[in-house]
Amino acid sequence: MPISVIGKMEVKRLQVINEQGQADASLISLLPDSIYNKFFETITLARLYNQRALSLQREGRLGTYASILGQEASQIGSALAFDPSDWIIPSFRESGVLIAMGYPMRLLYRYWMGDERGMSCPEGLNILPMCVPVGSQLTHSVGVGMGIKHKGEKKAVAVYFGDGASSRGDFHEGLNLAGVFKLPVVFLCQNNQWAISVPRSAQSAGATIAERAFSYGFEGIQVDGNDVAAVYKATKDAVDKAKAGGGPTLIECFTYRLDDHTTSDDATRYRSRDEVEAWKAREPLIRLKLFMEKKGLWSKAYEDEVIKKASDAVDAAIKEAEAMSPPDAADMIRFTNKELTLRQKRELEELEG
Amino acid sequence: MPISVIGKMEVKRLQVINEQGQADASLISLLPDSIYNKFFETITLARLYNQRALSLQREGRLGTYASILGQEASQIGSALAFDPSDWIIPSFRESGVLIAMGYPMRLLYRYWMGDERGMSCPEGLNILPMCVPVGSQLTHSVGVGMGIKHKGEKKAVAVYFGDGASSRGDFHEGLNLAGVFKLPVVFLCQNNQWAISVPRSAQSAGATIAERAFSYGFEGIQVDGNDVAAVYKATKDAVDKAKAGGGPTLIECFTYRLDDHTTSDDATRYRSRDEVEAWKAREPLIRLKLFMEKKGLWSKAYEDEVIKKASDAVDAAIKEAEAMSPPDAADMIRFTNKELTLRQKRELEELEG
Amino acid sequence: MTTKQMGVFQRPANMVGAINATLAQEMDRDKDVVILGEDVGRDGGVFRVTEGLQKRFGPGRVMDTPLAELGIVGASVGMAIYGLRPVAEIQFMGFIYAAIEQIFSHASRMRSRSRGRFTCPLVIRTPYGIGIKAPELHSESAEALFCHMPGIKVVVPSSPYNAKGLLASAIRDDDPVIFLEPSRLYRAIKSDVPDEEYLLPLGKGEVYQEGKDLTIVAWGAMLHKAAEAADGFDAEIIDLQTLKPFDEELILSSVKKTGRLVVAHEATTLCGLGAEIAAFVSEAAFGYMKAPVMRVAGYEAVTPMARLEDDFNPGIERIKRAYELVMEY
Amino acid sequence: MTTKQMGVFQRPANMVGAINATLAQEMDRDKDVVILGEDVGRDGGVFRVTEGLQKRFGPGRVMDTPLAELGIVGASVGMAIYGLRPVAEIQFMGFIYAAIEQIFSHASRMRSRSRGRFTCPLVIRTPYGIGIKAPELHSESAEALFCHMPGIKVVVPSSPYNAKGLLASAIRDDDPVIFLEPSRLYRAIKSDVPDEEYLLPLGKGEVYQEGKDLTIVAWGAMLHKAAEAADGFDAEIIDLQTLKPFDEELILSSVKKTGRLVVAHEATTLCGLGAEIAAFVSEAAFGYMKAPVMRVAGYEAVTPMARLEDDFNPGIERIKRAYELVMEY
Ligand SMILES: Cc1ncc(C[n+]2csc(CCOP(=O)(O)OP(=O)(O)O)c2C)c(N)n1
Ligand SMILES: Cc1ncc(C[n+]2csc(CCOP(=O)(O)OP(=O)(O)O)c2C)c(N)n1
Ligand SMILES: [Mg+2]
Ligand SMILES: [Mg+2]
Repeated sequence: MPISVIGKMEVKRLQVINEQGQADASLISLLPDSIYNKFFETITLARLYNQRALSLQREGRLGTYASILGQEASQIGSALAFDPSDWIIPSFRESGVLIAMGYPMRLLYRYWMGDERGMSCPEGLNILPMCVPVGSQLTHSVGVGMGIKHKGEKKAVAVYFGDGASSRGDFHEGLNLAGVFKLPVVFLCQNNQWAISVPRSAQSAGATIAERAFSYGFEGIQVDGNDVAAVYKATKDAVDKAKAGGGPTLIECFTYRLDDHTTSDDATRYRSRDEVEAWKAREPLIRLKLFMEKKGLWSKAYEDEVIKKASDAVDAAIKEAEAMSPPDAADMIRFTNKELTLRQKRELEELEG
Repeated sequence: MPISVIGKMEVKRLQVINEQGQADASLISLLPDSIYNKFFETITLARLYNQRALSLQREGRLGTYASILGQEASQIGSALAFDPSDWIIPSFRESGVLIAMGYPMRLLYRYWMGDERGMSCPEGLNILPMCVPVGSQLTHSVGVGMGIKHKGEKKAVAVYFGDGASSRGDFHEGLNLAGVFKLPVVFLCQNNQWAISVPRSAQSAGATIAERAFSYGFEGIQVDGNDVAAVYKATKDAVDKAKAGGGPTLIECFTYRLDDHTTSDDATRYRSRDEVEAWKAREPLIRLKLFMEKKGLWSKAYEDEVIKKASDAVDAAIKEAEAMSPPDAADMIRFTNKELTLRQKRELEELEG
Repeated sequence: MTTKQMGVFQRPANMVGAINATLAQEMDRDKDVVILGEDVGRDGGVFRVTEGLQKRFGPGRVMDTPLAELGIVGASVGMAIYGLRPVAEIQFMGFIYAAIEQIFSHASRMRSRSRGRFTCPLVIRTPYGIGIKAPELHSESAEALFCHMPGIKVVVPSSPYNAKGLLASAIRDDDPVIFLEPSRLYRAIKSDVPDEEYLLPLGKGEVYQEGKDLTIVAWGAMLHKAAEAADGFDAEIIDLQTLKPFDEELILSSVKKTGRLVVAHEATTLCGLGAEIAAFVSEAAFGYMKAPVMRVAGYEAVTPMARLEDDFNPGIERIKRAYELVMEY
Repeated sequence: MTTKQMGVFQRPANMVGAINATLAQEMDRDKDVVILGEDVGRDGGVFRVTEGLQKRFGPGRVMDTPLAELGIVGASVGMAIYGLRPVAEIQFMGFIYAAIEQIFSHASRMRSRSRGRFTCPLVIRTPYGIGIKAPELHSESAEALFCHMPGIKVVVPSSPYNAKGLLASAIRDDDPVIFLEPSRLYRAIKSDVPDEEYLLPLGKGEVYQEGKDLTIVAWGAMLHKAAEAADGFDAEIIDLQTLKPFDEELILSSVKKTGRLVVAHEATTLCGLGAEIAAFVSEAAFGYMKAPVMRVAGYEAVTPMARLEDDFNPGIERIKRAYELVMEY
C-alpha cells in the first residue's frame, strides 16, 4: 500500500443550552444552580457597563471604545471558570472578562478615558494590561505558564484573543510552545466572526479555529459562544486539566460582535443588517433567561433587582473614574524605567519646572 | 446531544519505493523510465558536489557549509517536478534543489565562499537567494503566488523550509495567506528530524507537520523523504494542482540529516551514533539503485560513467569558482540601492580612492 | 514645480483625498501596482484612504488580507521580487514592528544579496505620529529605525500637495520606501492639488519659509507646529519630506547662512533622526555654527495614552524655547 | 574595582568562559534566573556559552526551545512579568528582528503601561558584530535600534572581566537589558576574571586609556581596533560598556579636556549611536570643541558576506585617518 493513513482527528463542538433554553440533562446537573445566577448577574453588569461606556464615548467623556455586546457569554462564562489567583491575559476587547474577575470598573473606565492608571491591576488579581497589538499577547501566556511550572504552583493562565488574532504568527508560536512545554494555558479564542471588516471566512480557509490545536499536540474544542454554560463547562474542564498537569487547551468560542468594531467604526459599510439581526436573536441572555425561568431561577422581579444593583455599581464607577485626579505628566517619564537616566532627570525638570 | 462532531481529518503518508527497492506497480507505471535515470544522475551529481564542498571547507577554501547528505531524494525529487520557469524559494540548505534546477555549481560554490555574486541567479531561472533567517522565506511564496495569479500565468512556486522553520510564525502566516488566496504554492517541508540540536519531538508536540495544512484549508501529505519517487510523485501532483488553480499543498518530506548541521557543528554532542547509523541504512540511493537494477536501469558500468561525468562537472565548477575575480568591495555599496545617496558617493570615493 | 505652476486643473483636497487620488492614478497608470492590507478593500481603510479603490480596481488588485503584518510585508516582498509594485498598508505604525524582519532582512537586502538580480520596489504606507487621541501604540514615530537601515527610503509628506507628488514617486521608485502619513494631518489641512500627475523627487527637501537668523528642520505634522512657533523669528524652515536619504545640501546651504539649527520631531530624542542631522551638520558646517544644533523632541518615555499625548509631544512653548536658546548664543 | 583589587581568586578566562561562569553564578544565587533559547541546553549553545548549564541546573531552568525568536522573547516577557528573571539567547543578532515587537511593544512598555504594577526584568543575550566570517545576517550591529527605544538598556562588554560584572548587573536589573556579546571577542582575548561575584554598574563607561589630545569613544570589539589605531596619538579612550543609557558625564569630562572626539563603531554611520553621541557632545560641549565630532563607522550598505566583511568594517587605516582629521583642526 503506497498510501497509508498515519493520523486521524475529529473536531467537536459543545452546546449545553440551546437557543430555545433547553439543556442537556447530563451536563447541566454537573453545575450548581447558583452558577446560573452568577452568570446572569455578571452578564447584566457587564452589559450595563458596556452601554454606559458607549454613551460616555458619544458624550466625549471617553475615548475610542470597543463594545462587548453579544460576546458576554464567551467572556464571562470563561472568566468565571478561573480563580482570582489565576493569570488572565486579555486582548483589547475584554471588559467582560475583567468585570467577571472583579477588576474595578472605575479603572476600566479610566483606561478607556486614555489613562494608563486604568491598567494598573490591583494586588490580589493577576490581570495583564489590555493588549493593543492584536495577537501579541499570545506568547506571554507561555511565559506565565513557564513561571507557574517553575514555581510548582497550581495555577492556570487564560489568554484571550480574537479570530483576527488567530492569523498572526504569534498564535502559532504561542500554541506550539505551550504544547511542547505542556503548559497550564487555556487559549480562549473569541471568534466573533469579524476582524473589523474582515469576515471569518476571509481570515482563514480552515474550517474551524479549534482544530488547529491538534497540530500542536493538544485538544481543541469549539463551543457555542453564546451559551454561557457551554463556555463555562469547557473552560472549567480546561482549567482543571491545566492545574492537574495535563497541559494546554484551545477553546474556540463561536460568538458574534453585535456592535461596530469600535466607536470609530461603521459596520454597516461591510456587513448586512440581516446577518446582525439573525445573531441578535441568538444573543446569550435570551436563552439563559428562558433556561433559568424553567428552572425557577429567574423572575421579572429578580431581574429588576439585578439591574438596579448593577446600575448603581456602574454609576458609582463612572463617578469615581471621573473624580480621579488627572494623570501627572511626569508619570510618563517616571514609569519608563526604574532608575531614571540623566536625560530623563533633565526632562522631568523641564516638564515640571 | 451536547457534543457534536463538526469535522474529521485524516493524515496520509506516501511511499512508492520501499527500503528493499520494491515499488507499488500502480503508481510506478505512471512515471517514465527515464525519470529514474534523471533521479540517479542528479542525486549522484549533488552528492559529489556536496562531498567536495565539505573537503574544500576543511581545506579552508570555503566558508561554513551546510551539508545535504541524506536529503537528496527530498531535495531533488521535489525540484525535478518543477519547470525552469517556475519559482523556487530555498532555505539555506538547498544546494540539491538548485543543482536539480540547473543552477550553475560554480555560483553555488562561490556563494559558500562568502560571495554575494553566487546568489545572483542567472536569467532563465527564478531561484531566490538562499534564505538565512530560518523560516522568513515562507511568506515570500505568498507574494510570488499573488504575482503569478495577478499576471494570469500558469506557474507554480516551491518554498523549501525545515522542521525547525515550521515553528516560526512565518510558517503560520505564510500557509494561512496561501490558503485564503488559493495560491499556486507548494510548501516543501524538509523534515530532517533535527534543527541543529533540537529533535523534531522537541520542536512541536504535534504528531506530523503535514496535518497542519488542514487548519489552513488545504491538503497536506507526508512522504517518505528518502524515496525519491514518492517525493517526485507528491510534488508533481501538487504542482499540477497549483497550475490548474487548485491552490496550495503542504508536503512533509520525512528524511534525515546525516551530517553535522553545518561544518561549524558537532552533532555527536547531541545525538546517538545508533540513530545516525539506522538512518544511513535508509539513505535514498540504496533503494533507488536496487529498484533500478531490477528494472534494468542500473549497472555498475552505468554508475561509473555517471560518477565520472559528475566528477568532471564538479571539478570544472570548483575551478571556475576559484578562478573568479575577487568581489569588488565597492559592490557592497553600489548594490544597496539603485541610485546612490550623497553619503554613499562619498563612501565610494573613500573606499576606492 | 509649485502648485501655481500646475495651472488650472486643481482643487482643494485634504491628505486623505490626495493619497486616495494618487493611488488611483498610479493603479491606472501601471497595472502592476496593487494594494494590500487589513480593511483596505471593502471598508476603504480605517482612515478611508483607500476608499472606493477595491470597487474600481477589483479585489485582485486591492486585497483585504488576514490580520498578519508580517505576512502582509512578506507577501509584498515576494510580489515586488516577482515584478509587481505592491503598496502595503500597515494600519498604524505601531504594528509595523511585527514586520521588521521582512523589511530589514529582506526588502532592504534583496538587491544587494542578489547583486541586482532581484529588487524590491515596494511601498509600505502607514499612518504615524501623535494627535488623534487613539489607543496605545496608535501614535508611534519610529522613523529613525528605518533611517538606520541601509537600502530603504523613508518619506513623510506634510501637505496634501506634496503627499501626492511624493507618493507617486515612491510607488515608481525601484527600491523599498516607507511612506509615513501623519494621521493628525489626514483631514486637518487642505491644499490645492492638481488633477494631473506630478512627481516630487525623493531625497529633496523644500524651503517652507525663508529666513536669515535660524534654520529649522522638521517634517510631517511637526512642520506646522515648528512653523507656528517660529512666529517672531526670522527663521528659515525646511520641510524635509524625505528623511532617508535626507537633503544634505539644502540643510547645509541654509545652515551656512544662518549659523543656527533646530531640529524638531515627535519621536524620542535619543537616537532619533534629529541626532543624525545634528551630527551631520555639526561636522559638515563646523566653522559656520554660531550655536549648537538643538533638538526639540519627545521625552525619553514611551508614547503615552491619550490623556498625556499633548504633554509628550513638543508643544509650541517647548519649541519656541529651543529657538530662543540657539538665538541666545 | 579593578581586576587587581579583586585579589587572588582570579584566573585567566576568555569571554565565553566568563559569561558561562556568570550565568552559573547568577543561577546559583537566584533560583528564578532561567535560561531559554535555541540549542542552549543539550548543545551548550552554538558558541558554547551555556555549556554544561543544563546538566547542572536541569532542563527546567535551561530550556531548549523550538526555533521561534518571537516566541522566545514573548515567553520571556511573560516569565519576567510573573517574577522570574529569564535570560534569553538569540542565536545571532540578525535574528532578533523577528522579536522586535515583543521588545518594543511589550518588554519596554510593561512597566509604563501598568504604572509599575508589572515589570520586565529580562535579559536578551545575543552575539553581535562582524568578524567570524559566518554566513549572511550573522554579523549585525543593530544596537542603535534598541538605544532609540525608551525603557530598554543596552550593554556591550569588551573583555572577559567586564563581561562578567556587566552581565551580573544586567541579570539583577529590574528592567529589560539587551546584552550584546561581540562574537569576535568570544575567544580572542583573555583577562583575569575573579571567581567571586562582582557587579559593574550599568550606565557607566570606563577610561580604557588616559590621554590629552583626543577622546575616542568605542565599545565591544571596536574598542580594541580603536585603541590599536590610537598608537602615536595622545588619546583618551573610553570604553562605553553601556550604550543606553550611556555615560554622559564621563564623555563630557573627557571631551572638555581634549576638545576632540572620534566615535568608532561597526554599524552603518547613518543614525547609528555615533550620531547621538556626536549630537549630544556637540550641544553639551559646544564651546569646548576644537574640531567637529568625527564618526568612523560602517558604510551605507548592508553588512556584506564574508569576503567583504573586512572592507565594510572600519579598519585601522580608516580609524587612524579619522584621528588625523580631528587633530588637523
Ligand atoms: C497587530 C495589530 N494590527 C492591527 C490592529 C488594528 N486592529 C485593532 S482590532 C483589529 C481587528 C481584531 O480582530 P479580532 O482579533 O477578531 O478581534 P475583535 O476585534 O473581533 O475582538 C485590528 C485590525 C491592531 N490593533 N494590532
Ligand atoms: C531565524 C533564525 N534563527 C536561528 C538561526 C540559526 N540556525 C540556522 S539553521 C538552524 C536550524 C534550522 O533547522 P531546520 O529548519 O530544521 O533546518 P535544517 O537545518 O534541519 O535544514 C538554526 C537554529 C537562523 N539561521 N535563523
Ligand atoms: Mg473578531
Ligand atoms: Mg531540520
